[in-house]
Amino acid sequence: MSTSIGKRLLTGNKALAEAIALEMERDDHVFVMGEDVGVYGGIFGATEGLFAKFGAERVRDTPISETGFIGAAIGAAAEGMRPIVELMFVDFFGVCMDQIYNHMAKIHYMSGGHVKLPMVLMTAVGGGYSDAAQHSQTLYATFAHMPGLKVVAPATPYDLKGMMIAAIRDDNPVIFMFHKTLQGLGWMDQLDYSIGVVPEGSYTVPLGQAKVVREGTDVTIVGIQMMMHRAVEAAKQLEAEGIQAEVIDLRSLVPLDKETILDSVRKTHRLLVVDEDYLSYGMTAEIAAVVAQEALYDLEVPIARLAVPDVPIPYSRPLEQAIIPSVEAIFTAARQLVQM
Amino acid sequence: MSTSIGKRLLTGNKALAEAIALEMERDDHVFVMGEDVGVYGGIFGATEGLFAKFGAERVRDTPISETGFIGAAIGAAAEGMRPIVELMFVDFFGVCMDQIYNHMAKIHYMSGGHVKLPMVLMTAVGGGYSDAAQHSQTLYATFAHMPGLKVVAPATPYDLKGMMIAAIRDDNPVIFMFHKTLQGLGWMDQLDYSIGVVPEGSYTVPLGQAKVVREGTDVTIVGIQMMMHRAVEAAKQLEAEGIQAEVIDLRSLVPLDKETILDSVRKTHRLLVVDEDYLSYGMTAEIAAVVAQEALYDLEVPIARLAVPDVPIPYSRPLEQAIIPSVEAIFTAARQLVQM
Amino acid sequence: MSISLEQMKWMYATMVKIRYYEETMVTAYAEGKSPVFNIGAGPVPGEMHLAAGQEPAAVGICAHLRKEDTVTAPHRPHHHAIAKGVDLKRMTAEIFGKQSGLGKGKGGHMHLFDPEVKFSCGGIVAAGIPHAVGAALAAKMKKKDWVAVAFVGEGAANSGAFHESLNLAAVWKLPLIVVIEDNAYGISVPKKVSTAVASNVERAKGYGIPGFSVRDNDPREMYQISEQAVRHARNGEGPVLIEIETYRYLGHFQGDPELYREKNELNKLHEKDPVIRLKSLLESEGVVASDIAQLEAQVRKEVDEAYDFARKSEYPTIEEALLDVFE
Amino acid sequence: MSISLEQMKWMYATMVKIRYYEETMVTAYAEGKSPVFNIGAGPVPGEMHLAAGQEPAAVGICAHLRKEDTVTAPHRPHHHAIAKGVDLKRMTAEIFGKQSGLGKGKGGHMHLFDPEVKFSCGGIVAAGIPHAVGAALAAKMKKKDWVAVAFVGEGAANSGAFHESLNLAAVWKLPLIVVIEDNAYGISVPKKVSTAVASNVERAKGYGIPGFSVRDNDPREMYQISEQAVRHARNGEGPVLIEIETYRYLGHFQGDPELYREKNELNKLHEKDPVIRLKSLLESEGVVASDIAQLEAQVRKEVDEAYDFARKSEYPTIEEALLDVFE
Ligand SMILES: Cc1ncc(C[n+]2csc(CCOP(=O)(O)OP(=O)(O)O)c2C)c(N)n1
Ligand SMILES: Cc1ncc(C[n+]2csc(CCOP(=O)(O)OP(=O)(O)O)c2C)c(N)n1
Ligand SMILES: [Mg+2]
Ligand SMILES: [Mg+2]
Repeated sequence: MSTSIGKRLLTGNKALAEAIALEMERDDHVFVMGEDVGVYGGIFGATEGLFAKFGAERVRDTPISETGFIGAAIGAAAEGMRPIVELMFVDFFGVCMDQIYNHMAKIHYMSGGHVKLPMVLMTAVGGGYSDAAQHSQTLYATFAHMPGLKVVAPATPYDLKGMMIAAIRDDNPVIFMFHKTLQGLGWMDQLDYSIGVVPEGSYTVPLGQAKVVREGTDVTIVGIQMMMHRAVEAAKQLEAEGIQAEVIDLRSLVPLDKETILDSVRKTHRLLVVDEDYLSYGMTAEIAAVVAQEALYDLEVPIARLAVPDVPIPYSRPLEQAIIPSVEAIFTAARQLVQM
Repeated sequence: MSTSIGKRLLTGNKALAEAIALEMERDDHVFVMGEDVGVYGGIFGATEGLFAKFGAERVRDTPISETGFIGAAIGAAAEGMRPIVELMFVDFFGVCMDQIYNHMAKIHYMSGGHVKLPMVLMTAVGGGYSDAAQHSQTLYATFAHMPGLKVVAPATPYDLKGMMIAAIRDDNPVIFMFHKTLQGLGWMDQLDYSIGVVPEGSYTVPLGQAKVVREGTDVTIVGIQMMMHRAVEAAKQLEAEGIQAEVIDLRSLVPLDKETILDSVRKTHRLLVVDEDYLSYGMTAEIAAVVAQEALYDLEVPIARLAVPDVPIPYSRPLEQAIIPSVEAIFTAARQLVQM
Repeated sequence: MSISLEQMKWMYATMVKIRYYEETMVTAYAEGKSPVFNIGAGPVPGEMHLAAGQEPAAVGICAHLRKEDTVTAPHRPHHHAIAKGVDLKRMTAEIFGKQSGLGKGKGGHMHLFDPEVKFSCGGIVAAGIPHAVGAALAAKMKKKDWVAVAFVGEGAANSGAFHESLNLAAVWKLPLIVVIEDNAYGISVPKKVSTAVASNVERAKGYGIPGFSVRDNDPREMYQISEQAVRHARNGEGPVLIEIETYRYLGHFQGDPELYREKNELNKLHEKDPVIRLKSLLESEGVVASDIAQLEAQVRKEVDEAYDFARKSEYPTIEEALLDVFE
Repeated sequence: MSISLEQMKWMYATMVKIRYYEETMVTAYAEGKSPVFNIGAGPVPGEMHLAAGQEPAAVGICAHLRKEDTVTAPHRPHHHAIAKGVDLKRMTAEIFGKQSGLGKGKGGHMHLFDPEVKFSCGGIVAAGIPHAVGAALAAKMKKKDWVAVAFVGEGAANSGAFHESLNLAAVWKLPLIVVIEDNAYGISVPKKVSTAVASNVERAKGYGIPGFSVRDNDPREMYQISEQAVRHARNGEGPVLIEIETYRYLGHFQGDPELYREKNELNKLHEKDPVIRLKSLLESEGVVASDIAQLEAQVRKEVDEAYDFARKSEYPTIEEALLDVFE
């Protein structure tokens, strides 16, 4: 599906905004709503430049009324519009979860498939910059646990653009999580992987496909977004010790690409799952369970899980840095698995 | 802790209401809030008789304003009151999840332990009686995934009373889930296990302890609330086939009693987890993952999971009955494990 | 702003249809639930919220609506659905959990979706208001003169979704009409225990929008005020709030012990029955008894056929449970 | 309803303290963030919402509060915390993420909890209002004449929590005062883009409660109206709403490019600076310059000491991260 890849580099946020702009040009029904998505361009830049290009009618600043405007996106989608609605931080989900969980996720099913909700709810996730307990979560599993929503969390500018276009074109409701620190914003930590090659035109990256981002034979490390990048760093260090780690970028939580994970585990016989979400009842559990169900005999050692250890995200830098899995923690856990 | 067990039989709802009454008598700070908890006695009878006994000041009917009154319970708890607040159906959590997730669960931590929130949020869970997609969920994992809340789900009148008293006395916020069909209400399916022996006085059942409700050597079945009861039924049928199933009533999702589960699996070498919640990213995943981490070498066959197969709860009776794990489904899954 | 005879007849016939539909449902719902009432038993299991007595709200405004206008309704949705013209057979089949239902039996009585006439409802109090805001927004963005109507109970007016929706619709000047059916209770809780103001029309001021009050469940007044409200919205002048004082004859749901109200209250309400009142009006306009009887017979037949269709339809096969999660 | 000189001096000193606290924070926050601004760097990382210019709201009402009265504040909480008498050293240490902080460094600038003076705040818009309702309820149930004050921005008045809280407090006649600080913006969104009415005082009518408006960031008017409001609540007459027109001198958070407002706007606001206005008032009451200077010096010293304390305190050890989840 992808067009020929050029050499143009974009930050995550610009890749996202470009995806939305392309779709807004292509289809009149696409529009954007959310707090500060207009002149401000979205607090995390996901709508940068859209207001100037498309105006206040199609790039709508909303009151602080998440139930109201996310519900309105549902109502508009039911009428054939294709809204992209931004929930500024995923942490705010609790003020509007009823609209997301009971309506956005279920109406298609409850209507026997007769009502379609082609909408995207995009939201910023992730911590690491001392934004504390109410502004640093990822909540991957909270959303992935409910049937009826596709839940994706791309990690590179290329995927951000391609998966956003795919999400907008998808006739199902999609939760699109972007990681704040992977947006490549000028006022955040400058990470190499928040900038990447992004082709100019339209292309899609299918929702629901994990990607082996680094091949290896000794241990499989599954991660998503920031944890995937850290896993790749850890894999480089592991290589120095002669350990070949295979790293999988999950990309989608729902649909979950079990095959890519199982294939890898069948090859490496060792599994480490890394998550920036809370440990218990989270993504690491689901991946571990799938493997324990479907590839148990392929496992040579117990499954390892690394995630936020069931505490709210603390503000103080040393505490926060300690509870979000680091490159070192991933390295150590993976090495332990191999040396078992 | 428990006093001598008498022969008095109570339904689940009366056991609950009695627990609350005893604590309200003992401690002035305990009070109840919620929709229809007053004259009506709670839609599922959890506050039956309390209004007549304690009056409108301590048994407060609220407007349909879950964010308002659950938030108010938080504010009152911070001032030393011990509110019990009812969310009528767990399915409505989305209109007030911010108060639960960002405040009730986190304030103790964010305040460095200086603010205590001794409160109980009790809520009705469960389906099976055709109440459709927005009134039949359990959402066990949705709540268990967030740090900072104890999450319990007792299955018998004895435990309902003892765990409710323990929850009220606990200085931490507790999510107390009762299962509608285990309340023993006159207008619901009459199940034997919704009535049970309950001693008269005060006693507590500790939060965070699973219970082996049936011993066996061939396979471990972990369930909670209705699924535990169905597992016991299935175990009886399995016995007829010469299979000895050990059944564990989880009782608490948080804290999770890993040891009881691991001990059992180390004995039976086979694990089936059964859940009335959605399959993916749910309780079955967490239990499976814990075992795959900590008792992998004890497993003789892959772990099996049985839960609602990632669809909203359908209304139509045959559909709903098909997607909630039945005694037969548990029986078949367990037998399969043993015959593997 | 007078009502034509045609419109009055439509209103009367529709009210009779609703009333008869609900009465028939009382019986159908009770089937299989005796001698011991069990909410999960019988051909119509689950919760059942009926609207007998509340017909004026639905017909008074739907009389002014077109197929392209949107209606969202709450947990007590039959009168709105019928007044908006939802396919009666498929609606009834849905309530019976059948494959031929609007939602193939997956939705149930609180979850009726008929995109043909832009009708939907749901079981979460006040949650349908934002959906109507979205429909109104879609109409505006598509440059159509369609309106959206959200029905809610007076209890719903205390929830956050109500407030957020009205403010949003007002700042965006959307063609939204919120109709509050004040039937005096939210389940067992009387309005004065739940609501800080006697009339929710007071709240319209907080959004700078017109608010209207309809007293005493009067279908004609509801019709007339709705006409203004719909015109206002259709003309692009922004949202409107209407609160109608109405009557709930039955329990909150079937099986409600109703300990919170005196039986006497109900007798008084029945004395002012809106169906009877509208019938008198028709008579006073010179419509002869046989014509009225014919109207009544016609809608009863429709209702009977719908129930018949529902009963004769098949249940979905269990494989159906796994379909329609995604497109 | 006149202000005693003592009170005026307290207000002035507290306003100066707040202003100086915020100005010092501007500098402290900028440390380690140049030449490239990085929100996560420096001794004070994370978001930083400062309240310079908004002092009148906080001091005008806190002048009437006791230690036992509760205050809940939003994401922009320093002025409220200082006016309520939160321990300045531990507050600052918290903002620096230190073990000696109010929350052992786990909370941060948006999560300051000082149960000693019944102060709390949080990062979710409007979420503190229900907490104040609960505190007011607790006061009532304990038969105390304590009141609870919830501060929010004008943007918060459009959220569901605002509506539910006011209705709840009104039906239960609770001693709650909601103070809306109208600083004209919710981040980049001007009030008229977000709010359907010019004044949120209109909304008080929807709860049958008194609503007051304070114009032009006037500390004296805020003091006087607050006196009435607190008396009303303390007397058991139920909740009150106050909206004060105030000024936000700095960006929504530090680092805000502020493309949504003209710099000119700020100059106009500074001309009417409330600290300067209150100083003139003190002077006109005959307080001599040296006394004023002494007041100022005193509070500056307190602030400097607090920052000093914070800087010299230790970070928590990483084991601390796992504590305090449960009792
Ligand atoms: C958010 C939410 N809270 C509570 C309920 C439970 N509930 C269903 S109907 C109802 C009462 C609604 O009262 P009202 O809005 O007056 O409508 P009525 O039933 O009188 O038609 C309640 C509390 C719900 N469905 N959703
Ligand atoms: C529920 C919720 N939605 C959005 C946000 C993001 N946010 C933080 S402050 C703010 C603006 C608040 O505006 P206002 O209430 O006027 O307060 P001000 O910042 O002007 O003091 C927003 C949108 C949030 N914290 N919580
Ligand atoms: Mg009502
Ligand atoms: Mg503001």
